[in-house]
Amino acid sequence: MHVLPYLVAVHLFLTGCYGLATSRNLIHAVGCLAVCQSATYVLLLAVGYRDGGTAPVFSDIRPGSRPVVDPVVQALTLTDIVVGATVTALLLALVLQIAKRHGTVDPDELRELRG
Amino acid sequence: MRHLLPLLVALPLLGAALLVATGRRLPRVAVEITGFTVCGGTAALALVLLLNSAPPLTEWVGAWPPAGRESVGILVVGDGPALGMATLASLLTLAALAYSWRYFDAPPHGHTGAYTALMLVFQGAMCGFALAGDLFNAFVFFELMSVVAYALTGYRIDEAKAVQGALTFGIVNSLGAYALLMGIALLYARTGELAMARIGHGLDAAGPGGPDALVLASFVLVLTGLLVKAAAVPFHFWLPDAHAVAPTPVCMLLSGVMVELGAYGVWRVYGTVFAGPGGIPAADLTRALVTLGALTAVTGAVMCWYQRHIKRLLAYSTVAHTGLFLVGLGVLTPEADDGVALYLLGHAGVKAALFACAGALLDRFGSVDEHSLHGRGRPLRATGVMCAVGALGLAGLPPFGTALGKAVAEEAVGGPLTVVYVAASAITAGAVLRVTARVFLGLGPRPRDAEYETSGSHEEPETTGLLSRVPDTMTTVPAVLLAAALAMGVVPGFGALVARSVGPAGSGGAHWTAHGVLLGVASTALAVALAGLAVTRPDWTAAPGWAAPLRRLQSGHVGDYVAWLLVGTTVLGALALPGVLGS
Amino acid sequence: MNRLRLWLLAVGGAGLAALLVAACLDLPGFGGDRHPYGDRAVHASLLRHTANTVASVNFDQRAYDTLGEMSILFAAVLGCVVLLRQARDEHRAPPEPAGVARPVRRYALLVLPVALVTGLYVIAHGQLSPGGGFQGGVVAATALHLLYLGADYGALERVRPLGVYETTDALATGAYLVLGLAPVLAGTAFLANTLLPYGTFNTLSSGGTVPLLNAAIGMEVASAAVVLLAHFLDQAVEIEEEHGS
Amino acid sequence: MNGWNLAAAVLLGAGGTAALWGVTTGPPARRVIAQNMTTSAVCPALLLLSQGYGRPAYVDLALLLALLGPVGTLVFARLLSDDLSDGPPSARVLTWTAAGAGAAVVLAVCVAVGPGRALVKLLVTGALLIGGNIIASRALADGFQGVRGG
Amino acid sequence: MADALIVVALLLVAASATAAVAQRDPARQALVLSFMGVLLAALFTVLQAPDVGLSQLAVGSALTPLLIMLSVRKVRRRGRARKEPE
Repeated sequence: MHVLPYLVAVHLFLTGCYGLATSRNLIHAVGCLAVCQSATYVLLLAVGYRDGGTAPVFSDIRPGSRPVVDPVVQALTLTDIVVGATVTALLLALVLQIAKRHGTVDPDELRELRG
Repeated sequence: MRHLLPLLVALPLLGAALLVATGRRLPRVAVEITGFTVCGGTAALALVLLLNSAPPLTEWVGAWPPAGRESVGILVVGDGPALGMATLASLLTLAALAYSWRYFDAPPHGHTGAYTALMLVFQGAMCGFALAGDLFNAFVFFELMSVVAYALTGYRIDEAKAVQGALTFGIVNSLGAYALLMGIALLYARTGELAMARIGHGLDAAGPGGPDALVLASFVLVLTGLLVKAAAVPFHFWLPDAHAVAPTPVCMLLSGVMVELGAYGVWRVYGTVFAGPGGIPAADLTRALVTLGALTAVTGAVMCWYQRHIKRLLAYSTVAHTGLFLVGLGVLTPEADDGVALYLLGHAGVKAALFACAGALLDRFGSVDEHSLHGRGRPLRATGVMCAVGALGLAGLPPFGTALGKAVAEEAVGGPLTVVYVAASAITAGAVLRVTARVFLGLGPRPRDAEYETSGSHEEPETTGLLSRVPDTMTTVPAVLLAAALAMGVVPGFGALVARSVGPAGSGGAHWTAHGVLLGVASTALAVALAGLAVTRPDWTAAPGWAAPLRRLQSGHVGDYVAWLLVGTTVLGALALPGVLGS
Repeated sequence: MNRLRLWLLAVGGAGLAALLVAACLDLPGFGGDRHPYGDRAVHASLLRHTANTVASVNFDQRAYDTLGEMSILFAAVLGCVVLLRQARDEHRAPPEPAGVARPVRRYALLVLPVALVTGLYVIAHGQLSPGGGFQGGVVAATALHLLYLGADYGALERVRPLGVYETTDALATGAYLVLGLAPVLAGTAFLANTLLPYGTFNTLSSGGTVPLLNAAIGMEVASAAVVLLAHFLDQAVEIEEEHGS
Repeated sequence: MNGWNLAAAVLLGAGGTAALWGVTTGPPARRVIAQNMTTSAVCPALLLLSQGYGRPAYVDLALLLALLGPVGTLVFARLLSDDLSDGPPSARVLTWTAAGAGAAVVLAVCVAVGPGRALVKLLVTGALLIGGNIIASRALADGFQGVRGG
Repeated sequence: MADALIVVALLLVAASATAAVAQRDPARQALVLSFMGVLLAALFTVLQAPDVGLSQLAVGSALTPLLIMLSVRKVRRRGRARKEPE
């Protein structure tokens, strides 16, 4: 249990990389990139967790009544999620243009830039 | 004064927001004047701050000054190198905007301000990254810089190569950015801090016995992100694909300053985070950076020589030169840092000018292919002269700023690494001279086509139709940039000024030495000889068999590049491993 | 599949995996009690009367990061506008109206207002309870697209003057920047939360500039998401290539 | 660990595993149904968690999922209509079971919370969850037959 | 015992990520990704990060699948339009 969340993050990152490298469809590759990124969410939040803690939100509990987890990593993860969504959108836009100009979304068939 | 530091980010962003909000109604001239004013104003502010940067300015954004030693705010650092990079980025953006004055194809319907706004956001992002004193903040601006760069690279959506290059750029750089973020998370887990200097303290306090696997992994991951940006071998594959296809003004920024910001990031992060006793020992960093840097320089130079697509050739020359910068930064001496800083400034001017010349060819002839342009450039006398001058600057002919920087760095790295410097600069400059001789003078026979290569013919020009003559802005801008690169070496005291900005400890300033001048002249002579040989005896310098596998590695397949990225992290880990085992 | 790539992948993946697993074993155990920055952030948030500490970190202590995040979204939308513009060899074909089962249509029209209100609620309560400008903005933008799902694209286009959303996107970005610049004019740091009173703890107006920045982000995200989806929808539904070209 | 959390763990574990199995195997129609069932499993689990942790603020998550989950399913129903038209999926038993389970959970949490503003939010969540679930199943079965243009 | 919840959520996320990579067809992958988005939100809830969970729900359950499916549709529609004239 001490390292399981970290190992899951590592697993997510490497699985995503494997998918990216072996992908035969660029839309699929963008999805794999999203999997890679979810590794960073899991790692960040796992780092900030505190046993027995609760969310650092004091609208329904009295400050100081319960231990709270780290709010900073949550803010970082929020930023990260926004980044992930926008990058996904931008890359998908590029994939659409590739489909138009090359007539394929299979990276094995893109033969314009070599050497 | 220090309160003005974040304005270097805020002003361009505000200008971009203004342009998008009003962009549909404004005529194009008004948009360009607005962009120019905002960009120029920011550049002036950066310059003023740079001149006031001793002692270094530091600002806690959000007015959270540290209580005791710790703060909850974000630190912005305005020291010499940071403001120097911000100024360079701003001035180069100004040059790129001037170059694209009335230059692009009609902007997207109803979005007259879009291109200029993207350039302004790019400027703000580069300034933000240069000034960041907080590791996560650096990641945010790193990502902003990347996102804008992807969009700008794919700007010409009618061009098949452009969208493919932009996607490769996007996937590889995003993956690098996520690696960087994983590294930041590991560092946060160990130290519980995000400000770079505090992380450094935390590492030293946590590990008096030296680094462990956690420090090594975070070092490798953070460096992976930054080296992907800096295009070090084997993270470099995206760069030629992206820089060769981006619109010319964007290329000027990408090659002139964005890639160099990756190298700057390595310098900044190592110096403030990993340099302490709890970090990575200096010997390991030197081993990693010098090995990868030398490999990068050699690979870049060899690949540069065998290109016929002129923009791609210039992109590989950027790879080679970034390798030289990394070698210089890797030896970790103040003299080498001064040399690299000067070299970087000079290189930015020269490389941007060369891209500008290639852009003029593209818009005049609809081609950037060395073979099909053979002899057709004769009428463009000014562009041809500037190409030749740029090549000499690239080779490091005194008294260019590049030559001064290169000489100082060569002296600092010493020994066999000097050979790498001379060879890489001579080969890349030789390639540019060869292109100049063939395209603008029509010398030699027309070379034969090879099998595995990217040709540069049949490209869409970036203007509305082919130009019948090259407009004044497109010749003035490279001329000014070359003059600036020359001035850096000629103006007395400039070297000393740069050295003072880089570090107060300082090396006493960068000076011309007989040894340095001699090496500069030698590499220029070598470049001229190579170019002459290539033009008169094309068969002697055609791609030999041993270069083919190297060229095949550049397959244009994003899966290959991702696999290489993973290999790169492993190599980086292996290179830095001895320090961890030894402690 | 290329054999070289698989070898590279195996070597690189194994190396990176070994490195990362070794690092994980050196990490402080999961659920540890040492979070110096986190504890300081909670303290600082309570000092400024912001009940949701995460909102305080996002919009007060590390508001500069959020500025970067917002700019990323802004730039990505601008990038998509540029990348998904109608190319020279394309034309627009208005889509045929789609047939949707009546219960689905009713559901969509019923849920649309609920979703909009929820989005606004999530934005407005950002500094108190979980949520905030980003989450609420996305919900509000998604709500609008129920019109596409429940009716057809034409219905969505009628309530979606794209230019207005693009302008709103830019204006909200500008508003965030102006809110950040105001303290500089007053002689203190960029994005300092010192100009407004901090209000009563756990009320809608608490936290100084936090609710204002939060609202700016909400507006920016909602209009950005609408513009983003609009361009993808245009591509998927309307824009066609000229045949035979 | 209290009973609420235990129930949430069981619901999440069993429902999540079943949904994952359904979403990764079989013909497209079955996958979309499994995707719809994800909402039906996770949303009640979130309600139980909010009760188990003693944090009424967490109900917002369940509310948002009850709102957006069916929207996500409608996206697939709309844009995958070509693949779904081969065999219109009918999962009446599953749909009503899920609706019943959701209703039971909402009811239990409502009883525990007692009257007040929180109760209203819970009821809205429950209504959205059950209504969305049924409508989404309906849309999968016959909602978008022959959509071509829009 | 609160750990049991975390373990369940973690394992499900890991399994769905593996499945998402293994599904080579983008439309099917989008289904798995949407499942994974919801599961990630549940994981964030048990890690006591409701703010993050909310944004993951907002992005992962409807927005990202919509973007991916629209791209898939565009690419497929192109494929059809190409084949028809032949």
